[in-house]
Amino acid sequence: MTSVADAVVPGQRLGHVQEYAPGAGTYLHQDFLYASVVGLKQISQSSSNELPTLSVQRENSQSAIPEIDAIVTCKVVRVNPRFASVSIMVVDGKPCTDDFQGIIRVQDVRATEKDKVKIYNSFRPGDIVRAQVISLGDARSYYLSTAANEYGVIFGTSVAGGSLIPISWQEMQCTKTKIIELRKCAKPM
Amino acid sequence: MDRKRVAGPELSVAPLVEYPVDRKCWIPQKDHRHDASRQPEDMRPIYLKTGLINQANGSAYIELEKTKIACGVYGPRSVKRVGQGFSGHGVLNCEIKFATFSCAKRRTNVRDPQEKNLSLIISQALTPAVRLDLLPKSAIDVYITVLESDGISSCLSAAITAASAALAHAGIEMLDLVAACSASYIPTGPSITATESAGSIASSPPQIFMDADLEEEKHEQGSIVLAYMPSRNEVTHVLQSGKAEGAIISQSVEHCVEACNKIYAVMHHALLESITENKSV
Amino acid sequence: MSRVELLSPEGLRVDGRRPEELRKITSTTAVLSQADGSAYLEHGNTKVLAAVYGPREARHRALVLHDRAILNVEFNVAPFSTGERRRRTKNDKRLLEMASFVKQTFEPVVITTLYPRSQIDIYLQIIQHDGGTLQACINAATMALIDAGIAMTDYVCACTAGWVEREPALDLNHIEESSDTSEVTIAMLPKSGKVTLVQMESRLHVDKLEDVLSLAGKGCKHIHQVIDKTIRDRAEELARKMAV
Amino acid sequence: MPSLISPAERDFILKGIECNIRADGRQRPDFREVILETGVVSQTSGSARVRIAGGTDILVSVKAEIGPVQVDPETGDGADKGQIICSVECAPSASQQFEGRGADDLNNELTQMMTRILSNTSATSSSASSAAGINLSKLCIIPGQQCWILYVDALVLDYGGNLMDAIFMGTRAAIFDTRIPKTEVQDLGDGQFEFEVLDDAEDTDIVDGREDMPICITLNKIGARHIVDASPLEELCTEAKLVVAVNRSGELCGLQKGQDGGIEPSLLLEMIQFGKTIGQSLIKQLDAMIKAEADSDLGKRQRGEPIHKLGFFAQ
Repeated sequence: MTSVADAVVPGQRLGHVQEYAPGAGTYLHQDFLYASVVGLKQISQSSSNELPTLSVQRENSQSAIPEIDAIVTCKVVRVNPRFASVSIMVVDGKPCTDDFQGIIRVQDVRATEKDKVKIYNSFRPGDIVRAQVISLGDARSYYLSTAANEYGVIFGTSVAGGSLIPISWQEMQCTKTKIIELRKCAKPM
Repeated sequence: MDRKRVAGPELSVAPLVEYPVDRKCWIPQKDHRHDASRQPEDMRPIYLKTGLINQANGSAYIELEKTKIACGVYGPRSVKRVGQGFSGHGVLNCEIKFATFSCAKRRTNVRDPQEKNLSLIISQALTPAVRLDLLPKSAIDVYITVLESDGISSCLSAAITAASAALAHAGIEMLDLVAACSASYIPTGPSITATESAGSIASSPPQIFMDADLEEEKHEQGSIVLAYMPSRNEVTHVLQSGKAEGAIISQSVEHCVEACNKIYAVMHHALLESITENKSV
Repeated sequence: MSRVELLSPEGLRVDGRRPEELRKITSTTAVLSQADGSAYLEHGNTKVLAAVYGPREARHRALVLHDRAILNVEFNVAPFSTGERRRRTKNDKRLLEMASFVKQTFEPVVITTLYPRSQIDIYLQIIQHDGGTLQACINAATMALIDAGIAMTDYVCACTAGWVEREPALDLNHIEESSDTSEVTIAMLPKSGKVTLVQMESRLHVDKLEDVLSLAGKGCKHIHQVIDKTIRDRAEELARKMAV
Repeated sequence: MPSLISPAERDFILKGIECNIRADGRQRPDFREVILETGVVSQTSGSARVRIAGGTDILVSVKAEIGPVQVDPETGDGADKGQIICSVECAPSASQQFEGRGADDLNNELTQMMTRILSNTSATSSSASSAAGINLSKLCIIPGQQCWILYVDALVLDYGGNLMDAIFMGTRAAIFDTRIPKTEVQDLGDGQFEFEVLDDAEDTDIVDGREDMPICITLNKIGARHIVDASPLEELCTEAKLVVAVNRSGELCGLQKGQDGGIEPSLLLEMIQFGKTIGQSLIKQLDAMIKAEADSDLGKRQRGEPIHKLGFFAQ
């Protein structure tokens, strides 16, 4: 159980660099570790030889923002032959207060046979997609990729309005009409 | 007439407000302040509380007797203004708004140049403390509303303090908290009147009054606002106006730094309090 | 209001000029460090600064023309330029109109097809106003464009002329302009004699028009000589510097 | 006006400043050459043009106009005072970024800073004691009714760094050049006044207290050092800048930090002191320049020679 004595505020000095390794919510300035968020101080011993990691558990976590390699859950907004535009709603399991724009370019949809990919046969507007951030992109949108088994559509609705269930890595079936639609499906995790 | 506002009933009566009995004019004297209980180096008591605006990611409310300011922090969120190009750093947007009823003279709803300028000053004062390098392509919006103003300098310093507490409350990574403080130089002497002091330089050095209120500000010769990161020992903003000797400036900078350390303790306390409150819920 | 005597019995105008006389024109180029080309021109008491940027990437992608450059003209009037201090907003209709006149004047002259998909900006700053701003702006812009090395088929020289009381007069000043005289501004390519702009906002009898126009044309020729000299002097100076 | 700087260039400037050598060969406390002329725009009460070698080119005009006095409703001050109204405008000729509304933010920032230091009624002070040294009471014509309003307009024609200092040098010179017509007030009895502006170009008033006008020095903190009169590239490397306004007797008339960096308190005090020293010597230089120009004009006038201003043709 942590006590209030472990509560720290930004700028508070936590220890010397020779004692601890800096973790989340801390920063290093002239050989000393300082807290950078309000929260509770935590010390975790990872392995025997390394320094214990000192981190600050945020009290009031800031809204998530996408960063490179983060796994995001997003909704397809519109598609065109070159890319699918999505709005990112969840980053690494943390919801965003405000949607971020992202695009999945045609060459980032899958890892093999990239030249045969048709965006229209991979995503449709309204699909919920799991993807990885590959670049911060341009001024407007983040660049995402679904080029791995576990990334792709995780939820979608068919033309008839029924929900789709995956039957192979590139096919999904409507529960109502049994019509098969093409998608880049995510492997269940 | 302002059509956007709901006008009062046609037959309205002026509210019955009890004015303090002694509205006598305060004349600056050595070691004698408008608020007689304060010493020249004393600040007004500060009430600071975080987390009062639920909609915001972080918020703070500050009260220094008659100065009352609320502040909300939203974000980080994606930059709305397209056309600025890619930026590896986040942006801190600050906006201060004086409520229409906050000053003796009614303020308008549109942002005036003074508010724009104060907004710029506040964002300059806070930017060194926020780790914007961790927030590429994002923006943090800080909205400050002045509910009641008792002197512009003290308003500005209270706004910076409150905004910094609100940023910390929002869980945004910061290098340090920013505390801000104001001081006024007021010419003191038995026979100085306003007209004389305007024309000639007062013979005795002016007295430094920390955290001056409106009544004191009316008599001031100059004022300084200093924003400071106490544990980093860095000044993030300084704004001085009015004529003063170099010695007075250095003295007041020192006084302000000292006062900021005291304000830091209050901020520290307020933020820790918000943690314990969350724990108990 | 008593009418100002615009023409004395001896046939001299308010500032002592003869009717067919121009005010003194002095000019120089390359006055600014940031701009690609710039010029400063004093036409009597009217003082104008012109800056040219470009050809450069167009600011707004929607405006890009794939086969030629677009011209963009912006007008700015200093608040102290007129007798009474007055602030002009950026989208003052009068200024926008002036800007579009200048733009239309230069569009046929600048060889825009050489710079496809780009933009050429002409910024005009009026520092002092004493009548004939449009002509001064066009002349200054010509010099700035030449200074920027932008290809043009010819100089553009502009001049105003008007009907003052009983005879045509060249190059009206502020007093003459503001006392209800009809005034014509023309911009001309001096080599070919072609006219790229004619602007008149007041009433003038059709019989008098030809006199006024031919006078303005003469003025343009004269202005051409003056600015051509400045440009040649500049070029020679530059050549000398490069030779050293 | 460049808006981006490469890491290599930044490093070059940073290390140079550390060794006290700047890209243009100056040392840290050196100013570039300043060219100052007065009386360049004939339609104004006073004007000046300031150029800093390397680009910055600013035209400042002062226009005196008659207007009603402004009385502060809270303090009742100002009934017997004239006003100074400042504005700064960056022309697009200075930089392509100033096109359209691009300069609005910069204009506002510079205008507010100028207003704060010169008329000292905005932002942080409600007091009417003029920090600018100008005796505002002398600008009043009829107390409570009419006064002279000095409109100070600065027009940035070209950008080569260090705008603020140049604007203040120009303003000081323009105020020195300003001549205000004399007025004659007639008392019509029962509180009624009438006044007449005397139309004599030779017999005019100067602005009282103009010698006490401050100038400002912008100190740019780059690395652990600070420099004056930064070039545009140096401005891009600046972490924090400090504007110090100082008058000829060494009194500070304003102080403002700009940009997004912090300064240690000890360095801050050092910078203030430094700015004060530099500012005082710069005022001496400027005064000498203004005086030399005025003397030569006077000499020419006495000899009956035409006064030829360098005008815009001096390169």
